Amino acid sequence: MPLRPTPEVRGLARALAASAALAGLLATAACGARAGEETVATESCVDTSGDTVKVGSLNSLSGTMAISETTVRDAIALAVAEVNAAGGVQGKQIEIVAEDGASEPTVFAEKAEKLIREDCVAAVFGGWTSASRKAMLPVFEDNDSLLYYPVQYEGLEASENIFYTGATTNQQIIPALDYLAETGVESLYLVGSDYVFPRTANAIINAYAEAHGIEVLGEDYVTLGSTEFSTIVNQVKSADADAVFNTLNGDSNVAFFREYANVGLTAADMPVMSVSIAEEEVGGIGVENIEGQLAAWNYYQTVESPANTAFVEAFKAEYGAERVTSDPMEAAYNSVHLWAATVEKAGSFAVADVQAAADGVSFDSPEGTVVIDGDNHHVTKTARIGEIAADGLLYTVWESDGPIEPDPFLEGYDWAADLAVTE
Amino acid sequence: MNRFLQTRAGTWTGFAAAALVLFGLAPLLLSGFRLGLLAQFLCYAVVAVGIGLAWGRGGMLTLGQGVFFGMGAYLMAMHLKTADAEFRGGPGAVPDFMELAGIRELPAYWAPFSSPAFTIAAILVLPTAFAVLLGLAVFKRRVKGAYFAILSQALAGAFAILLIGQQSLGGFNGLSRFRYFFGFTLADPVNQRMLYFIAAGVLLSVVAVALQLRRSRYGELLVAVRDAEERVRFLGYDAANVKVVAYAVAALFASVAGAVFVPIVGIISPASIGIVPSIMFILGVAIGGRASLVGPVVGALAVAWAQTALSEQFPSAWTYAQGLLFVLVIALLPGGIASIASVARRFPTKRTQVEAAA
Amino acid sequence: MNIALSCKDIVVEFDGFRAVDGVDLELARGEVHFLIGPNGAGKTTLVDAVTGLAKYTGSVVKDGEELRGRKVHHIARKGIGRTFQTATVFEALTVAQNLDIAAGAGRSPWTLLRRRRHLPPHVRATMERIGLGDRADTPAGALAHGQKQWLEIGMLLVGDADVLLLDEPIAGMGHDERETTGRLLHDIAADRAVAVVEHDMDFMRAFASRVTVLHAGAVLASGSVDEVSGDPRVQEVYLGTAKEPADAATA
Amino acid sequence: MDLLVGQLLTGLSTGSILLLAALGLSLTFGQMGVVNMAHGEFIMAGCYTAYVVQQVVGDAGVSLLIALPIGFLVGGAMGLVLEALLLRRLYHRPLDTLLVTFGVGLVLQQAARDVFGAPAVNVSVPEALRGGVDLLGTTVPRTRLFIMALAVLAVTAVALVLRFTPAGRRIRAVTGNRDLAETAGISSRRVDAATFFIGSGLAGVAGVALTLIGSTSPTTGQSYLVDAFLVVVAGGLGRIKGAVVAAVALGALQAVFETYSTASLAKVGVFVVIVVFLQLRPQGLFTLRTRSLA
Repeated sequence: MPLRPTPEVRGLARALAASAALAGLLATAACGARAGEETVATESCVDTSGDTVKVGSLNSLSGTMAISETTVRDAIALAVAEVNAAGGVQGKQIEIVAEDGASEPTVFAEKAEKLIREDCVAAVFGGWTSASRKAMLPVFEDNDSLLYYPVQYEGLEASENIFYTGATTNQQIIPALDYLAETGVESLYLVGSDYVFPRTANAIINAYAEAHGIEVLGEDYVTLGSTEFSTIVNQVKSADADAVFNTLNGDSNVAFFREYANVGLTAADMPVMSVSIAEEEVGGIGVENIEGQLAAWNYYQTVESPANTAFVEAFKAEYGAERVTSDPMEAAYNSVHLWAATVEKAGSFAVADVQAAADGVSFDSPEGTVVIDGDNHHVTKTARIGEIAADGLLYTVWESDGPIEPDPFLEGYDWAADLAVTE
Repeated sequence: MNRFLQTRAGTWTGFAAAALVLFGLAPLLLSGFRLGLLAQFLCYAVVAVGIGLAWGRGGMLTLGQGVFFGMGAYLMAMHLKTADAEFRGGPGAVPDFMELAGIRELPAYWAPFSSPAFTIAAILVLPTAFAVLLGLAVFKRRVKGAYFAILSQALAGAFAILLIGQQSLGGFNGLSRFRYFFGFTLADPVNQRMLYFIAAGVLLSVVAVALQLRRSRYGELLVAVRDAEERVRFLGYDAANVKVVAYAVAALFASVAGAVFVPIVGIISPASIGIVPSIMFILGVAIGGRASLVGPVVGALAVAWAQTALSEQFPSAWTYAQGLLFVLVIALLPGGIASIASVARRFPTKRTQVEAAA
Repeated sequence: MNIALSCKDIVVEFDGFRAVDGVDLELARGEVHFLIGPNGAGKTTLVDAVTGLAKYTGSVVKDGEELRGRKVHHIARKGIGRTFQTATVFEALTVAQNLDIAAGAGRSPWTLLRRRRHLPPHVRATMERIGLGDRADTPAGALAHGQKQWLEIGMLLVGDADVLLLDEPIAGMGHDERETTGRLLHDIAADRAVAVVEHDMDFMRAFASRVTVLHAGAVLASGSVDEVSGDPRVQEVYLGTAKEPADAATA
Repeated sequence: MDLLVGQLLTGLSTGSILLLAALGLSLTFGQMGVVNMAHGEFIMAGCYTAYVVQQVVGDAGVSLLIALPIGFLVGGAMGLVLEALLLRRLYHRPLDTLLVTFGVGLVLQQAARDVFGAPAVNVSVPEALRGGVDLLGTTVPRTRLFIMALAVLAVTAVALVLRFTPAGRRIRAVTGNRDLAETAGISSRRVDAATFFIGSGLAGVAGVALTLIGSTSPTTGQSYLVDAFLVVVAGGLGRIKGAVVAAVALGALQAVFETYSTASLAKVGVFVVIVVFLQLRPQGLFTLRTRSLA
């Protein structure tokens, strides 16, 4: 504070006007392309002249999502090490530039831009939440670069610049419904966290239910991270549906399953089909609270295949015997191998060449052979229903007849016609 | 130095130096990506100036600035989405994310946002009016201090939850994928630089407004209310009105910052405006010096920069650092960086202590 | 007598306890009116009631206008000013700024949003009058205890209060400062009504024009210093217990 | 009718959880004016205490009974350290205590992440508390009945301590009038430390109990904190009685809102109700010291 009245700055209004004018002047002087005009494309700065080529690994290492995404980071690192051990890509060793998305969409966008523009990576692997993917999408499109996204998601998206190696809805949710219908389920109760994936999933479930004569007895959402389930579980109990379809996320699952078990509901009376509970989450919920419940994924650690045996062994050798492998980890692991195979096929690291060569590229992955669909940039995947066993692992109780073609906009399902508009 | 800066010539020199750095040096020295990052940080700094006014000068610890930041951001994002949709599909077209969510008709409350003028007016008026109403409701009833802080924090939590539930506002994913900004292609690096200049201009203007408010009689009155609200009331002032003005101005600043933030960063989602982001706004202000004018700006920039620079190498160390910064700065250096000079000059007069302690 | 403020049958109740129980009081311009009484007699509570801080029944009329139920700042604008037991000034602001704020309750928003170019003349004059003429740029927090109390009185003066309710204005002052304060009170009482809540009997004897003694929330006696001192009931409940006035002062 | 009874029960059980989380806050915030944002992390520390004890002891029932007093000591000790190292110098700056303790909370959270790992850990529910009891047409899990009982016990214990022990009387004296109590020879320093010990200890107890129904992860405490503060704000300054009423009212409100709208809107609804409530009863929320406004 001034100790005595100081001379007045009479022209503060003028100062304001001056800075505004200055900003305006510079802004207009610096005008770029307007809507509809051709933009000067940003030149890719990827350097392929040396012995190495860089790729980005962008995962949340801090914040609420770190728990899940660090596992994906490990899987990416494992795959890169394997590719390097096998002689690299186009004879070049791959070097990982790791970044922290900090569980915030804006940070994902910022770091993606840094990886592309400052580190000049040939491709980026990572992302988990849909929010982080949506935040990164324009960055990859504007800078014409590539993202490999490894998590099952709500579908309804297909970007030239993203390869989706996790399941879309017709590879996870619809098979789960098929399975429930096969086992005689005639009524469902839907419980989910309040965000895009559960809402989209439940829209699909409602449409499916209507077409297949299944009654939906209730649909409840809780805020992300909520741990108060007494009202909802009581409503579930009194609704007495044949099964519950659970799209809750994170810690909410812990509170939900504890409450569920405590009011006396069991997998035998009212099974819960979950789409976000993998090997990693079972420990926190407590096996005794969730034993016998169902999950829908494409991969479990217990899948029996030579490729998976090798994957699990390699992973445990690298990161410790107590670690488990899960679906998103496997999809991330696949994504690195798929990228490497595509680059080999294209004979080039250039984005356009990779995009052009992608169709039909395949990899013998732990879950079975996956093949890239060049039209929508998703991959074929085998759907599996798993049951949670006393050892905390999930065991396949049902699997689809071979890999399912990806259909992110559900164009192949008549009952889904009203759900989404094709882009 | 301080004395000089308080003279008219000093003020102009300060502004000229800041303008030189922001408009001259930074664009010259920084790559396009780094400049974009700086533009984002400048938005945080704008919020910080408002917090400095409300908290440092007015004693209102607003733990809910994310609400106003979010309002400005969402209002701007709504315009960008409708404009994009119109550009592709003609008037009344539905933005892409709504199509995906199965919304076929543009909701009525979206329609006016196709107008740029309406959008800008809304960004300036809506959050400010909301702050005035809320401020009157709270301050007239003499809810203050920690109670106010907790209420404002709960408000930020409630607001984020409300937004997550609104599918017609993008829900948890928020709004993203903007192509044009008032007709300019956002992908063009030249236009990105233009956005940076806008952010810099906004920051300078906001600092100028805050400076005038501080030096005016109102600024003295605000400090008086902060230090002894009841005394002010017994002098015949309605102290609540005094507080409402500062609160509303801080809300306005945050809203404008949010509006500029959206085209720069390309996304706004509830994750950027909830309880934790709101309290993180405070960290920069506390470090820089809550009661000073430039302190909050410097603090906000420093914290944002440190976060970017440190978090990638040491994600866990950064969380510790954040926590310890809160503890050490506020417990030991309540005047922030701005007070180091006076502390070092072994000049810890009552004045600085009192100001800092408020 | 020129009555400035008239209180009738004031009752203040806290959770069933009557802190002020039917007090009538008139304050006249030109008088320094002392309110005395033992701790808990209801002196400060009475001041709280008049200034709008405590809810009460009864009536407070200033210049023909009923003040009950008005808000604190409305009552202050009607020209009723008060000080507090602990001097309450704006410690971060200078003496000049303190007084300028106190003088400005009626300023327009436009004036408020501009800078103060120079001190209004009556503010400067008051600053001289309270003996702080050379301390204009001193932060109020750096003033001596007694100076803060003078500043607080000065703040009421520049705000054009003509009923001043002063709560222990000489608490903690030395002898000389008390004398100065006493003379200041008489000086300002020339065209104002001044009420002083005080424990210090010597000070009261020296400067009171009129004394009202409160006991257990009610008026025990009222009149000149001599009348009150001679009242046996007063001696019994109050003065009688305080053989040494200094005890009362520090109680 | 059944629905109404069900909601009432849900409200009671939600309310008792809120109350357990808020009771310690009501002491430290209401009676000392310290806004302890690390209270949530003290609750989290209680959760991990239950986890560690169970790892050592094995039997879920025995370990729960042992963990409750240990949780109290762990929470209390953390509170004592916090009070002695930091808060003591900040008593006249309540807003600063808020920010400082927020920083402490961040550090504790990250420490928990580094020690116990980011994934939630499992604390098993004792056999005796599994399953539910049919009450008035709805099933109430035994764990919730246990928490209700614990909440009643904790409130009673706090009330008794405040009323009948010398330490409690001193706490009440300092709350009532700090200066007067000091002149009466009560060391407000020691009383503050004692208050903080008890308040933080209650957070530890709450943490142990909450492992029965919720998850145990580094962010566990955060999810309870804002609601707990709202309970204290709505309940009024330093009033244990107010906190009890507010907790149950907010719990019931939440349950009713949740039944008739979505859980998300319920949160917003509760906030609106509190702001409106403040309009009607602001005097429940602040006390003005009339003799001195400094």
